[in-house]
Amino acid sequence: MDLRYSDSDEAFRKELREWLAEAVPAHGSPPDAADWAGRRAYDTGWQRKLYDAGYAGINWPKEYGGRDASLTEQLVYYEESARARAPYIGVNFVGILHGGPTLISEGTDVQKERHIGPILRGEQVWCQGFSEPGAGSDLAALKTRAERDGDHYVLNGHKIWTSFAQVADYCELLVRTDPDARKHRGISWLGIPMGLEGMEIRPLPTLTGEGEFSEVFLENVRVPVDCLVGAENDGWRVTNVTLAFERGTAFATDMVVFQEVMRELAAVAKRVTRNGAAAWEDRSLRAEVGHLAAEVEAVWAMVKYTVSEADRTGVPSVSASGVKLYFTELKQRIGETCMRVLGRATLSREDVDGLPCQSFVYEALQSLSMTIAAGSSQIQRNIISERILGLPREPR
Amino acid sequence: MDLRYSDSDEAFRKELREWLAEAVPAHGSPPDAADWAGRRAYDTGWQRKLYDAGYAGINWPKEYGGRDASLTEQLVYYEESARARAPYIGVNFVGILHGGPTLISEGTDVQKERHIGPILRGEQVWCQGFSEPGAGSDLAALKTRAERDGDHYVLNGHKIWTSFAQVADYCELLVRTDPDARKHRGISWLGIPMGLEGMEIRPLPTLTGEGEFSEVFLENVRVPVDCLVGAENDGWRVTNVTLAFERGTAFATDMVVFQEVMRELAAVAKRVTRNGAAAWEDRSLRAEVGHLAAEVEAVWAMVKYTVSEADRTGVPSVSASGVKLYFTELKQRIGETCMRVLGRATLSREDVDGLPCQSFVYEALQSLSMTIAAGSSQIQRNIISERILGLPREPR
Amino acid sequence: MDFQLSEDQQALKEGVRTFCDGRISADQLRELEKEAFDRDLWGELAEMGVFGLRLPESEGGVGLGSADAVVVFEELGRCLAPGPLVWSHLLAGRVEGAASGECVVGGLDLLGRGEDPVLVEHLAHIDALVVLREEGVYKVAPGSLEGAPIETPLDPFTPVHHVASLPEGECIADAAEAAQLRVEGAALASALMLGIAEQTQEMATEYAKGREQFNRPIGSFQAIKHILADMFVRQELARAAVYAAGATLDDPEVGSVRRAVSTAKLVAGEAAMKNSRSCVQVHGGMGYTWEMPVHYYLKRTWVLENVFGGVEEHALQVAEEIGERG
Amino acid sequence: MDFQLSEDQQALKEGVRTFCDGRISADQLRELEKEAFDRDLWGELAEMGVFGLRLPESEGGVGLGSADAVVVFEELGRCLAPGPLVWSHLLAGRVEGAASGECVVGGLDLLGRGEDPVLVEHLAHIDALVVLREEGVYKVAPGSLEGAPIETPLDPFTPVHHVASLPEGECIADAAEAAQLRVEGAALASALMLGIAEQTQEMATEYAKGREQFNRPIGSFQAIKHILADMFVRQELARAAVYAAGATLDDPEVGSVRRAVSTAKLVAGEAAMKNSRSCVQVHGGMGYTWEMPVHYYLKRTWVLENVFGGVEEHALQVAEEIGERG
Repeated sequence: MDLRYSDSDEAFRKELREWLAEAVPAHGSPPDAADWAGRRAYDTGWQRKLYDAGYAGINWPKEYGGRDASLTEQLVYYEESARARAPYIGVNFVGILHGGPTLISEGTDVQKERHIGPILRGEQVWCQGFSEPGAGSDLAALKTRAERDGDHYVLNGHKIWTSFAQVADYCELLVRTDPDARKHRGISWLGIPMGLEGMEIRPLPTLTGEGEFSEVFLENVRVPVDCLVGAENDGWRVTNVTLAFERGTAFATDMVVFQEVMRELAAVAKRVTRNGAAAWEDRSLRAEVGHLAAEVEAVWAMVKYTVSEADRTGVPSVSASGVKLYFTELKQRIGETCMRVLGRATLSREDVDGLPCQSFVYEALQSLSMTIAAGSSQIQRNIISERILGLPREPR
Repeated sequence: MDLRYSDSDEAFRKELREWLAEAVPAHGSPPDAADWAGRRAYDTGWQRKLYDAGYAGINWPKEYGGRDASLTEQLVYYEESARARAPYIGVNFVGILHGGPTLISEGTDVQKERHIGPILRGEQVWCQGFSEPGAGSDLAALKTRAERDGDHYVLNGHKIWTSFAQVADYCELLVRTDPDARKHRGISWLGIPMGLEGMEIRPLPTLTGEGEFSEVFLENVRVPVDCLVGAENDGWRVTNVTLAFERGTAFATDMVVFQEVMRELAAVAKRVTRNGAAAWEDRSLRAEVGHLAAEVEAVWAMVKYTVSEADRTGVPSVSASGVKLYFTELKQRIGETCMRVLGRATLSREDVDGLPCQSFVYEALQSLSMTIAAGSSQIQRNIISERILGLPREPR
Repeated sequence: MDFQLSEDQQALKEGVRTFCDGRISADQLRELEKEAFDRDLWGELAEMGVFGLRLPESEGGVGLGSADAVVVFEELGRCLAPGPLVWSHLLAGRVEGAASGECVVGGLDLLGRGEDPVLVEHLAHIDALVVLREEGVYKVAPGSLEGAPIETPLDPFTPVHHVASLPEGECIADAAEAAQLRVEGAALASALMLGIAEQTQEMATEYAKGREQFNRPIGSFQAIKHILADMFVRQELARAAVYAAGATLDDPEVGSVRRAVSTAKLVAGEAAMKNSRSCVQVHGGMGYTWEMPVHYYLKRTWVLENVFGGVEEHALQVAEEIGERG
Repeated sequence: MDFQLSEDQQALKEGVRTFCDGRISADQLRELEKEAFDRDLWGELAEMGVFGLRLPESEGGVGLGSADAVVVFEELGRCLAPGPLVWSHLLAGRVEGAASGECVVGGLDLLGRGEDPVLVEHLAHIDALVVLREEGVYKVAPGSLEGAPIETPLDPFTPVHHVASLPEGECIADAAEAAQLRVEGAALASALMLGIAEQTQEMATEYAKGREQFNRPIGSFQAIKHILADMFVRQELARAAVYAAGATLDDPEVGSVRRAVSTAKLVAGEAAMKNSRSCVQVHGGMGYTWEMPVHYYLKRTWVLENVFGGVEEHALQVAEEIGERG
């Protein structure tokens, strides 16, 4: 039981930290949230720099141009990126963390040739077409149809929660290829180009006011059969293989950021006045912030525990669901505390008098999605109780 | 919308308060918890005094010797009794609040003659034989058999959570008279004498260390058929009629007591030292106690709201489940705060240095039963969501 | 004691509900998002008596009490009626034209506040601004304020200006009245939050009945059922506390006004906050969209939690009374 | 970084577990209820190295570290091993005979305490009493204390005396060592609570699989499932925090020792408290009996929450570090 990073991990950290110290300021400030072209350029530009420096595809196998970093090196990478406030993965998210790994594992040589390199170099942006209005928690209930017509599939359906659809070149799309099979059995995984005839993108603003999600409507969209990744009707398995790539590191960046948020919260509490003194003078508030900070620290320890386990066994730890469940609810509690400390200043979503209203309110609002997306808290509890604790399934 | 008690309610309050001011001190201190004969004498003696003064069976119809008080008068009764620290209903609980009302509603003239007066005068003590080891939340799954043999039933089974069995004269017993009927349909309600051959009482100490509950084992116990109350196999309905008697006042005494507990907690917090000053000097603790006190106040308002509704409509308010659910969990939270304020003194269950360890620790422990007994919190949430909100039942 | 709505109160409540359903529906609200204020609607609310509700009939008001007012504000909270409702109601009779709706009165509560940035709500829409200070109630001409509008307020229906300098204004009532207005304001804000708690519970329940996943309405899953049951209980608790605050304001002999009002603010605030959060969760992804009005409720709750005293202040208020008698 | 048990640690853990299963089972524990101490058992624990675990082999100890100690105490917590385990372990090497079990060492932590009544645990069973004061570590002869036994202690296995007068005793270590012992004590108490969190989770899960109501195992109801899932997550979180505290004590360069230990005490305390409460609830009526050992866990948790710093103190400790860097 050893929390000390190895010499080689520390060497990697040093080298990365030095590179980030120059590269991050040189990359400039991110463009306005509504400037989609600018955002694509900014995010993919950073991806290209990572690539040139040898930090792209941190968890991808070397043979595909990735770094194939150990899980501890990945943690170091996330720590240092967060500390240096490096640009987020942004529009590269689906390609680097999901579509790319899926193609590496399941794609044909032609498919790999077409996508892997471009994704890694920031030349090809992907989006995700999984959820549907009627298929959220119950993803396998998806209804978007792909009917074979010669060497094409004809697509009809309606996808939702597609992020970065506006700027994506390709979409990983789950479709139903066998409507008669049991629901998990008739699904296929396609990697299709965007901008095809019959495809309509409609923005879906969230309660934060942001517009990075869209709905995608497909009406008789024709795609060549060679978009199929893996076998036809084997899409459910294909979807799940990529999950192993992350092996518990999914929230690493976020947690490092939140260690920083706790310090910022303390700093704000020292500045705002309550009852004639700095809010931070109040023991109760300090205790509350300290308790939350301890939970962030503990969940970060849990990530390390999980990662060490995955490093040993090569499979993701069962605790990953627990990390997700705990951390997302913790973020909401932290958001509430941040709102309360700012008090009436939160009526503004722009910084006033130097108080971080913009980021605190945004985090509090954004955290609402965390217990819903990627498996709601309720679904996580089902998974933990049934798959880990072995409790009987409910009668259906 | 009027919270003011009527003149006649206030007149009743005045008269009762005066009576209690003399009667309570005159009744002396309660005996030791382990002294069962003493407890019976103390509790039934108090019941007799209530009877003589015209305060027995506060919610019973006049024709049966009760006071038939309005629901607001009942609230006044509970308020004043709690304020005067009058003896609890104790061993009379089942007879006065459950068995008696059931017999009034469903008993034959002979049964009424045999039980009603004696219960009211504190001459007859009842206990409850409902729960079984395999029938808790799912009470209707009870298995204790009553087989007809001439003009007797022969009883075999095992009851649990029977309070005051040691000192009871009679037991309200739920038995299965038709094992072939669907589970709610084959149950009968009997009022049987205690101390019969084949009946064994085994104490069941609780985690508070108290022994007021027992298990009752029945082996070929013969009781005359005239113990049957209501029709054979109609016991489930018979069981439920008595619930209407309380119409939302079940926790009234407890809530008045807890308003007092909050004041006592504040007093204790003024006495104990934390961080070099009285604990009460700490804003955070004061805010916590104030918040809990506000919740006690609110739930007391909810009782009044519920009682007013029942007064108008004559049926219990749907909110009674809500009162139960909220108040029992609130009691646990208050218990936790009391434990924390006492700190290390809670290692003792006897008062030390004048701190109320005995009562605070007892309340904290006892509160654990509140979310389990009489319909667990989980069952209450099912009731609220299905019966009030109309949500669909789960598939079975 | 009859702690239920009287027939008149029932009729009043239904009247306001009917008006709101027809005039401030979710769709109509969405259209107001840009402007956050509708002068015509304001006039109609005035005509219905929302502002002059507690003003004696002799002064052109409706002559009702606080118990009636909380019922009206419960309904206004339910539909998220926009504008400085509480302030205009509080100042009816004290500021000319407030009751009739001709003068839209906004307010700023500086009592018990630290040195937070001064954010004034609805500054662009009000004709008079009232400031509660330790010394009394002050009336300030909105035009005399130097302030910059905040482009993205937290609540789309509660625009705010960041004010750099606030003139003292004209004293229109003394310190005791300032304190009393604040207590009444807290009670009315609680009533608005009660409405939010109820509406979010009902929206979530309806959604859970209709939305199917895994071939069942999600409302048939215990996990969802129990969330909804807790929402229901919080709403019932909040209603009892808010009505008790109203009744106690009308008849202070039945209890401590400050304690009843602080209890209402705490309990209704918690109900609104937790219910609107739960409402998002039960709606799943749809609850996270801008299009579904769920988020409006949470945002409004945050606004209401920050007027007329926050959680800690009211909890300490109750503690003070408990401690005195301890 | 390899934040998993080494093979040696795994073997150590299993060894302790096997011992506890055979020697401190629920039935055996119940028999100890009257006396709350078993000198033979103490000797066996000593022989297994529980007390001398971190003492160098040259001094007759096992020569292991804090990371190993938390694993051992996790298992001791699981089975509610009675006696002043933490104190005797902490004082091994400082008090003659502590490591070998010949001298049973109890303790009293007066650091950061108010003027609470002085309650000394296990006074009748200990051969030496150690007191942590601001000025240092003091050794007191248990017989020199004037105190009355409490007939009904909170935890049946933690008898206490109420002490009226506490002699100063002999100073055996300085203030810095007193502070260090307290930090180590907090880590070990956390480990005991981790064991409680795990054991209560497992007991509740087993019960939920076997107990049927409404013709189904109660563990098939989502309401119960989700309680158990939360218990599991709290246990996992607590384990990570407690192991991190152990590893950080061994190698302070990997992080702040105080912060890691305070985090462990907070998180493991919450896990033990909530899990033992949930364990009662899942067991229903049976959980409320004395006979089922469920209540022992909650009661022990209350005891452990009140040694080596409570929730507020540790939360403030973490806040202090956060604030410094803020």
